[in-house]
This record gives sequence, structure tokens and C-alpha cells, in this order.
Amino acid sequence: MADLLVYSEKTQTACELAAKGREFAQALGLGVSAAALGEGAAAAAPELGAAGADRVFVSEDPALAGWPADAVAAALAQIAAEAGATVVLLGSTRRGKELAGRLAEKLGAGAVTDVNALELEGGEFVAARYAFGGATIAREKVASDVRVFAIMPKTFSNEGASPGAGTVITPALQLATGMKVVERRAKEGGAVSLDAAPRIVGVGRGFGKKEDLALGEELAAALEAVVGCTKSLADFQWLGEDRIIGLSGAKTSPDLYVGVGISGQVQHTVGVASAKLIAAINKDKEAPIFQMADYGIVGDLYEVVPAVIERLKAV
Amino acid sequence: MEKVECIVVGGGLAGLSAAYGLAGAGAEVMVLERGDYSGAKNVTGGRLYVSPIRGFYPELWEEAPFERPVARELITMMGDGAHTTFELASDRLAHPPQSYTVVRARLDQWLAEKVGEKGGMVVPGMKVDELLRKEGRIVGIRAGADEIGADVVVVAEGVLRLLAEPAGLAARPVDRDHALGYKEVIELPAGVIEDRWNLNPGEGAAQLFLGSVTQGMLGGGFLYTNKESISLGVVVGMQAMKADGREIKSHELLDRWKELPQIKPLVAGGTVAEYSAHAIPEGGIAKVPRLYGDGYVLAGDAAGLSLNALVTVRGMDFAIASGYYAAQAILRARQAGDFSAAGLASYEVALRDSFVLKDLETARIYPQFMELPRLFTHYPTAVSRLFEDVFTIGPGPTPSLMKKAWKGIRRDFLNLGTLQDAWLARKL
Amino acid sequence: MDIVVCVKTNPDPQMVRIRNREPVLEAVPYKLGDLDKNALEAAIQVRDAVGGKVVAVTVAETNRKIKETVKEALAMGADEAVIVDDPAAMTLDQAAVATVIAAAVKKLPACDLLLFGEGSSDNYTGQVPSRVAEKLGVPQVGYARKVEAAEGAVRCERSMDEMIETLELPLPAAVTVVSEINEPRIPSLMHIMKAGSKPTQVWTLADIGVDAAALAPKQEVVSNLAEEQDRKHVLFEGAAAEQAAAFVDALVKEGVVGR
Amino acid sequence: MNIDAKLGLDVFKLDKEPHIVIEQEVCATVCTNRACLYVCPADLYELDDEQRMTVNWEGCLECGTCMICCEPRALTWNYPRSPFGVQYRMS
Repeated sequence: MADLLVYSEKTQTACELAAKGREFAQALGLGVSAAALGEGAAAAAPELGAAGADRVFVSEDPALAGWPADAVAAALAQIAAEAGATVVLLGSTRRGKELAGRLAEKLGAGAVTDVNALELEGGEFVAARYAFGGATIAREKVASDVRVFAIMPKTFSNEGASPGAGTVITPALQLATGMKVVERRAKEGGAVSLDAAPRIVGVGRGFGKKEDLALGEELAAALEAVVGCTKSLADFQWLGEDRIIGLSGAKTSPDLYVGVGISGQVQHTVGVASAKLIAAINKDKEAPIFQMADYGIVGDLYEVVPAVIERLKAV
Repeated sequence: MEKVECIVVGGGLAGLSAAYGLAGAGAEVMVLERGDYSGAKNVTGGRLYVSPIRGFYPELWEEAPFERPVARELITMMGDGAHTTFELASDRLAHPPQSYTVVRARLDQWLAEKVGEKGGMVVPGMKVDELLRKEGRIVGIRAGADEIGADVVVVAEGVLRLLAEPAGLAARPVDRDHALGYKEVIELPAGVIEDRWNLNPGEGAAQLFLGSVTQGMLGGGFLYTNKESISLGVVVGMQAMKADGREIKSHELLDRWKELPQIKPLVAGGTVAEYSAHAIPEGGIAKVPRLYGDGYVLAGDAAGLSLNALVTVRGMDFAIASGYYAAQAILRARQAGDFSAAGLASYEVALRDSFVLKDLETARIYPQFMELPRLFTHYPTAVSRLFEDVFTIGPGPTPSLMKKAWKGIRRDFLNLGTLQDAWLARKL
Repeated sequence: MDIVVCVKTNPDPQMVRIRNREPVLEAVPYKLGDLDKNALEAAIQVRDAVGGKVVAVTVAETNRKIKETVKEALAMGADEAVIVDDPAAMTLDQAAVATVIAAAVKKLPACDLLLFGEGSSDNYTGQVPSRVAEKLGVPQVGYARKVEAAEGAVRCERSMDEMIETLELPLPAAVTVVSEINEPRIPSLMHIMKAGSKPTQVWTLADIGVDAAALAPKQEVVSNLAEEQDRKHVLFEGAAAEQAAAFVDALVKEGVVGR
Repeated sequence: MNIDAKLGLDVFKLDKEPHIVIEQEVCATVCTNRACLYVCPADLYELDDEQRMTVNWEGCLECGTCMICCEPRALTWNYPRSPFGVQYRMS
């Protein structure tokens, strides 16, 4: 039978895709397959089943260590063939996005990456993604026999998902990779994962100097949030490139985004537009960020942020 | 040092006009423009009077990306709580159009492309840092670390003369001879523009405002209708602003003016899309520097070629004309193999023979006249007051029309100050 | 080392305005993508370190815009350029562009290292590099912030979520770079002047043996409009302490903090 | 619409280097009217807590009004390097 196949190296994202994938699959009369690949993949199988996968293809083949795009694409292509997949949903993380093109090419498929909404319209998938540097949303259809969509983490939820059988299948895969991992080390200053962060504090040019960003970090700590920034702060090397939110960085959909000292240029806000709740702190009442904010404080961030931190501690 | 025949500093209308003429005649020409594209750093009010320049490059103006031909001229005197508008709709000004509204980003980009088609090299995103001088002669330019030589440099860098002044070609701009112009571009649908200014489809209007706009300082307001936007802005003399502007920040003049009940309906429903500002040379002929020398010519705003005659404001036509004549003079110098001042002297001769310096000469007194304090306070108010009297029917008996008019004229126009102004105005 | 950098001309995204939810592209200048410049800079640095040459490859309808984009690449320091000219090139989807680029690369006498920006400035799909790598059967690394090439191999560093990875690929290989990798040089006037005389080849689809039928689109854009935001727009004004209190209370009520 | 919002409509290519530098000594001791505080159409000039002049050059419209009006020449004023600064689209 034909299946809808879901995969992400991040189990949580894969579960989101499995849950929503199950809804799509039911509407289209498909089954749901999930793939779990790489070191420790077997451990994810029960979760994927609980999230909606009928079948979970598990491989811990050494070629998959470090998720090289060539080997992962090869694995997924073989699994897709075995599952008879006509639709593949990937997580549009950095690794997932890198993978999407390679897999689509193997499958002779059209693909859409950075998808922030996927719907069935008259039995056809319509995927939405930002275009023109975030100024617009392009809604695209894929015309090939197999369709690949790389979907931003947290676009869907697996809360209250209807479980699938979760039957574990260990496919015989022919894998090789040209990529050699020389070293993997944890980041100094801890992990920054904007893609899937539930709360994000965005910092921008409203901060007068690099040292002042400590205030943003402090707010983030009080909110248990991750700090992201506009591209210009990374350009000024106040923060690393992996902290950029927006067109040239992470596209996020946190539960809460608080923009501090951020005017709201579209190149940045494209990365947070899908946040469930947007809040902003800016001294300029007419800053565009307020037009897209649920809650805003008009005021000097150097006064407001400490007050907010104070108040948060009291909650 | 690498060398080209002609370097044009500044890809605005003056520089591009020169380059078009030069490239068209087969000269090697390189235009250096500091903006991302020609027009990216330029601001006009903006209207271009085409009639004076139609004869130059006639093939160009038929296809130029103008906004609207101006078919309606309006002048509004803004008094205190009242304003008077004179409106002219003339077939003779509209067919063929003597002037068009323009947007520089479009017009200049297009002209740059035309220069390219003629074989000229236009390099955008390239700021020139210095004019190179050797033994009193301009011999090339420096951009970053690169020095490029040239037989002749067309200095069309614009009003600020950041290159010409250090090279000793022109004076540093001073506040007395310059105005600040700034504007909002406000988007409105074409149909709304045409309805609001009583225009036939495709036609445009130009409206100038005197009086309370600048709170008595030298200057005024302007409004030009583009295809699907209007340019609404303020011009204010820098000296006046510096002396009397302490109470209000320059940008607030426009905000306050826009809020007046007479202006508000003109911009209602519009969306502000861009905000821009530029300095304007207003020193007149007295402040035009020497226009040429060994190895260089000055053109456009850099040469101070602009003319504010209160009801007509010109600069772009002068820029294009000066570029045209610069090209002609350079081609003559090229033929003679003499790029010294003597070889380039025909540039100034041509400008003197043309409308450019003739019109500026005619207007020699304008800058002086424009400094009259009453011009921007007393008269705009007085005109409205006169018409208010004429149109007023009060509670008691109403005096005859002529009586009312005379009363107003005696009150506001027949006194020593205004008579002195009139004496000066006879020379206009 | 023969290095190929794939570049694309884009409408400058900073210049695109929105009017009635539609993007206004009229008079928007086209330019080399920002990340393409990072890729070019990386290529130039590798070439300068180990020798060889840099070829810039692009797919586009040959017009003034693309010529200027290519010239920009040459001015930055690419040694040669190849334009694959196709009238339909401006509307090709990512699979088709990859097909053309892969065919062009195969026609080149040699290619050891393929460099790309991680995404284009306009649509940022990030698909083309991976598709080209797959078509050519070469390994790939994305998001490199450091690239060092030596005999037969390229070593890249990248930052992925919580890990810094150092990876090595045998050549030929494909690498995409992020903005952090370098500060692209701004071409000097002299380099711009000399760029005009560097070799630029224009190839047709026939030259690279691609049948136009192989470029049939696999995707279709149904609509492309600015987003309509539906937000609460509650603004707190007043003294900082009051603002903070009202703000935090609102967040608590929303259930995003304090649970 | 306030001035910051208006500037927000414009396209600025941001340089890291300022193109306007204030000679504090001249500004503080020679200048009598500090016209830059009110002539700048982008309202970029401000006095800091110590009454020193500052300029938010990032929002500069490159009109030159401050330079022309600064008689004591306390401003080292140049156009931003290419390809930086304001880029007008419809003016």
C-alpha cells in the first residue's frame, strides 16, 4: 500500500509530523510510515508510533552517524521505495533542509522547504513558505508523483495524537557516505537551538552596545527562553551567526517571542511570524514590530527590561 | 595609472547627460555612481521642465519614464486659518507638455541604461573619494585605493561638493546659499489622484504652497502628482532655519502642515512609502563657480545650476543641459587634443549662450528678493484676508465690492514695507 | 584546484516593497545574492591558498541584469564565468536549475570543489546545492563557517544546534556556506574595470546537452501575497514598573509564563 | 507618523563605520547655536547625559544640511562608503 513517510533527526519534530501526517494520510487513504535514523534511533520508535506512525523504519547503520545528507537521503529513498511513499514530510531544521533537496532529487520529486503551513485543498497539498526575503508568503503545489515537504518544527502539534501501530521494521539498506566526522564538540556557552525553542527573546539594534546584551540574556533567563538576534547584530559580531532569526537564519514558531529593541524589519520578523504569541519592547511607538505584536511595551528597554525581569521573578 | 578618456563623477542627470553625449560620439566614458543604482541617492521635488531641453537628445524624451505631464498648476497662499489657491489649467502648457513629474530612481536608472546602450560604462556602487590634481590640473580620480587617470573629469557630484571643494574647484556650500528640501512619497491610487486634482487620466498637477508652511521662514511646500503617488514636501532656507528654526525641528514643519484642515484631505487615505531629503543650491548666478578648468568641467548641482523663481523651481533641466554642453565641449577638446582650460572653454560659452546662464542671469536678484521677510508671512495671509473681505457678508450693511477691496489693499499692500518690496520686485 | 561557485541574480530583497499585499518588483535592482558573495569569497581564499582557478556559474536569461551579476562575481575575483542562457531560466524551479547547473559543471574541464551560498537572497529554498550534489554524485556539507581545502579533500566547520562539527569530504565535493564564514570583499574600481576582459562563456541548453523537456516544472506557485497578521495589538504605556506588571500579567494569563 | 517610523520606510544599507564624526572639542567650545539639533530632517542629533553631541548616523538621509549649517566645522562629514547608506526607491 502507499504511505506517507515522515522523518526528522529531531524526534519531537518527527512526532509532530507523524501526528499531522496521520490526519493527511487518513484523508488520502494512505498509511503512515516514519523513519528513525542514526545513533540511538531505535529508542525513538515507540514515540513515533504513539504519535501516529503505523510503521517505523529504524536504522542505526554507521554510515548514518552525524546524519550526512548523502547517506540519510539514500536511506530515506530506499525506505520510501519500500513503503511506497508518495508524500514525504521532513522537519525543516538545518539538517532537514539540507536533506530535502538531495532526497527530492533521488525521488524525482518536487520539494518545498521552510514550509510553515501545509494544507490539503481538494486532495492536493498546498504548502506555504516565505518568499521575497520574507515580504510575501508563496503558496505552492508540487506536481511530481512523489512530493517532499520540509516543514518547520512546531508547525504542527502531536498533543492528543491518535497513535498508530508503531510496528518496527529494520530495513536492509545499502548506505555509504563521503562525509567524515573529524570532530563534534558541544558549543561553548551551551546549546542554542532556536528552531524548536518554546520561548525566544529576540534582541536588536535597540541595544546600544554589545555589553548591554547581558540585559537581554537576563530577561531570557527569567523567561526560560533562548536568545536570538537580528542579522545586523550578527554582522556586528555581537552574537554568532547561529543566533540569527529571520530570512538568513532560523525560522521559528515558539509559544512566546519577545522582541526587545527590534524595529521589526521583515527580514527578521519572517523568522517569528508563526509564533503563537508575539510581544515587543521598543521605545518607538510606531515601530513596525508593534503592528505584529499581541502585547507591546512602549518604553526605554533599559528601564523596562529590568522592571519586567523583577516582575517575572515575583510570578 | 590606468587611464580612460572621460570620467564622470556622479551618475545623476547631469553626469548621465554628459556621458550619453560622450558615449554617443564614441568617446570612452566611465560614470562612477556611489548609489546602488543611478537615482538611489537622488531626490527631486519633483518636476522636470522638458521644453528647455527637448532639443537635446530628442530621441530620449519621447520614451523617458516620466510620471505625469503637468496639466494643472496650482499656487496656494497659506494664511492663518485661510488660504487662497490660484489654479491654472491651460491647453497650451499641456500639449505638448512643458513639464513632467518625475521619480528619480526610475528616471536616472533608465538614463543610465541608455548610456550603457551607447557604449558608456556606468559603475554603480562606486564612490569617488578624491579628484586627483597634478600641477594645477585635474588628472583623474581616486576611489578607495585605486587611482584612475582621465583626459577630462566631469564633476557632477551634486550639491555638497565634497570632491570639488578639497580640489579647489568650488567653494564649500554655505547655509545662506542653500535650502533643505525633504518630502514624503505618499501612495494613492491613480484614480484618486485624478479625482482629487481634477485631472484627465494620466495627467498631473503641481501645487506650490507659500506662507505658514515654513512658519515665516524662507521656503514653502510642494506637492507633485506621480503615477500612483504624490510627493509632498517642504523646502526651507538653511540660513533662515538656522536663525529662526530653533522652536521647531525641521521635519516637524511637514508634519504640522500635513495636519492643517486645508492639506489633510489632499493626502487622506494615502500610505507614506518613502521619506527623503536633499540640499538644494539656491545661491543663483552670483554663486556659480568657475565652470571649467584644466582637465575638468563642473555640471549640475555641483556647479550651483538651479533656480528657485518662487513659482517655478528648476534644476534638473539645467543639469541635463549642462551635461549636454559639457559633452559637446569635451568632444571639441578631444578633437583638438586639448583638454586644458583653453580647450574646454567652449563649455562656458555655450552655457552663456543658452537658457542656463541666461535664465540664471535674469534671476540674479531672486535670492535677494527671496530673503524678504514679508514674502513668507505677510503676503500669503494678506491675500487670503483680502478675499475674505470680498466674500464676507456681515450682520450689518455690506460695503460695495470695490470699497471692500480697497480697504484690504490699503491695509495690507499700501505701506512703506510692501512698497519697498514692490520696488525690488520690479526687477524680477 | 578547480573551484566552481554557483551564483544567482536576485531582486534585492531589501528593495522589494509591498503594496496591497502584492510585492512591487518594478524598478527593483537585481544583484548577486549576499550568500553567493560569501561563497565567492571563500572560493577566492581557497584558490589563493592552494592555487587553481574560480569559475562562477549561473543560469539565467542573458540580459543586462545577469551580465552585471556575472561581472560583479568576476570583479570580486572569479577567474572565469559561465552563463547558461535559457529564455525560460527566470522561471525554472529548483530541480530544473540544478539539472542545468549539474550539466554545465560536467561540461567544464574540471571541478574539484563546488561552493554555494546556503540560500538565495530572495527565496532561500536551499534546494539547489543538494540537488546538484546528488546529480553529480558528490558528498556535501551545508552551513560551513570555515572551509579549508587540501590535496584531495575539503575540511569544513559548521555550527549545528548544540554542536560544532568539523567534517571532511573527499573531492570532488559540494559545500554551502553561511554569512559568518567571511566578509566578502567589495570589488575595487580597478577590478571592476578589468572584469570586463575576463573570459565569460555563454552556453545554451544544447551546448550542455539538456533537453528543455527535462526542465518541466515540478512545482507551481499558486499565490504569492503578503501575510495578513491577526494579532491582539495591546500596548502598555506609562511608568516602567506599571508597564512591566501589566505585561507580565498578560503573559501569565496567556499561559506562556508561570506554569 | 513620527520620524523614526518614516525612516523605517527607507532602505538603509548599514555600514559599521560612521560617516559623520563629531569633533567634540569644537562642538562644545566653538559652536553657539547647535543648529544640528533642529535642522536635521531625520532628527539624528541628540545631546547625551553629559551634554555631548551624538549623531545616529545610521538613519542619515545624506542631505548634508548639518554639515552646511555647522559653521565651526565640528563635523567630519563624508558620504557613506559604497555600497552603504540610504537607497531611495521612489524619490
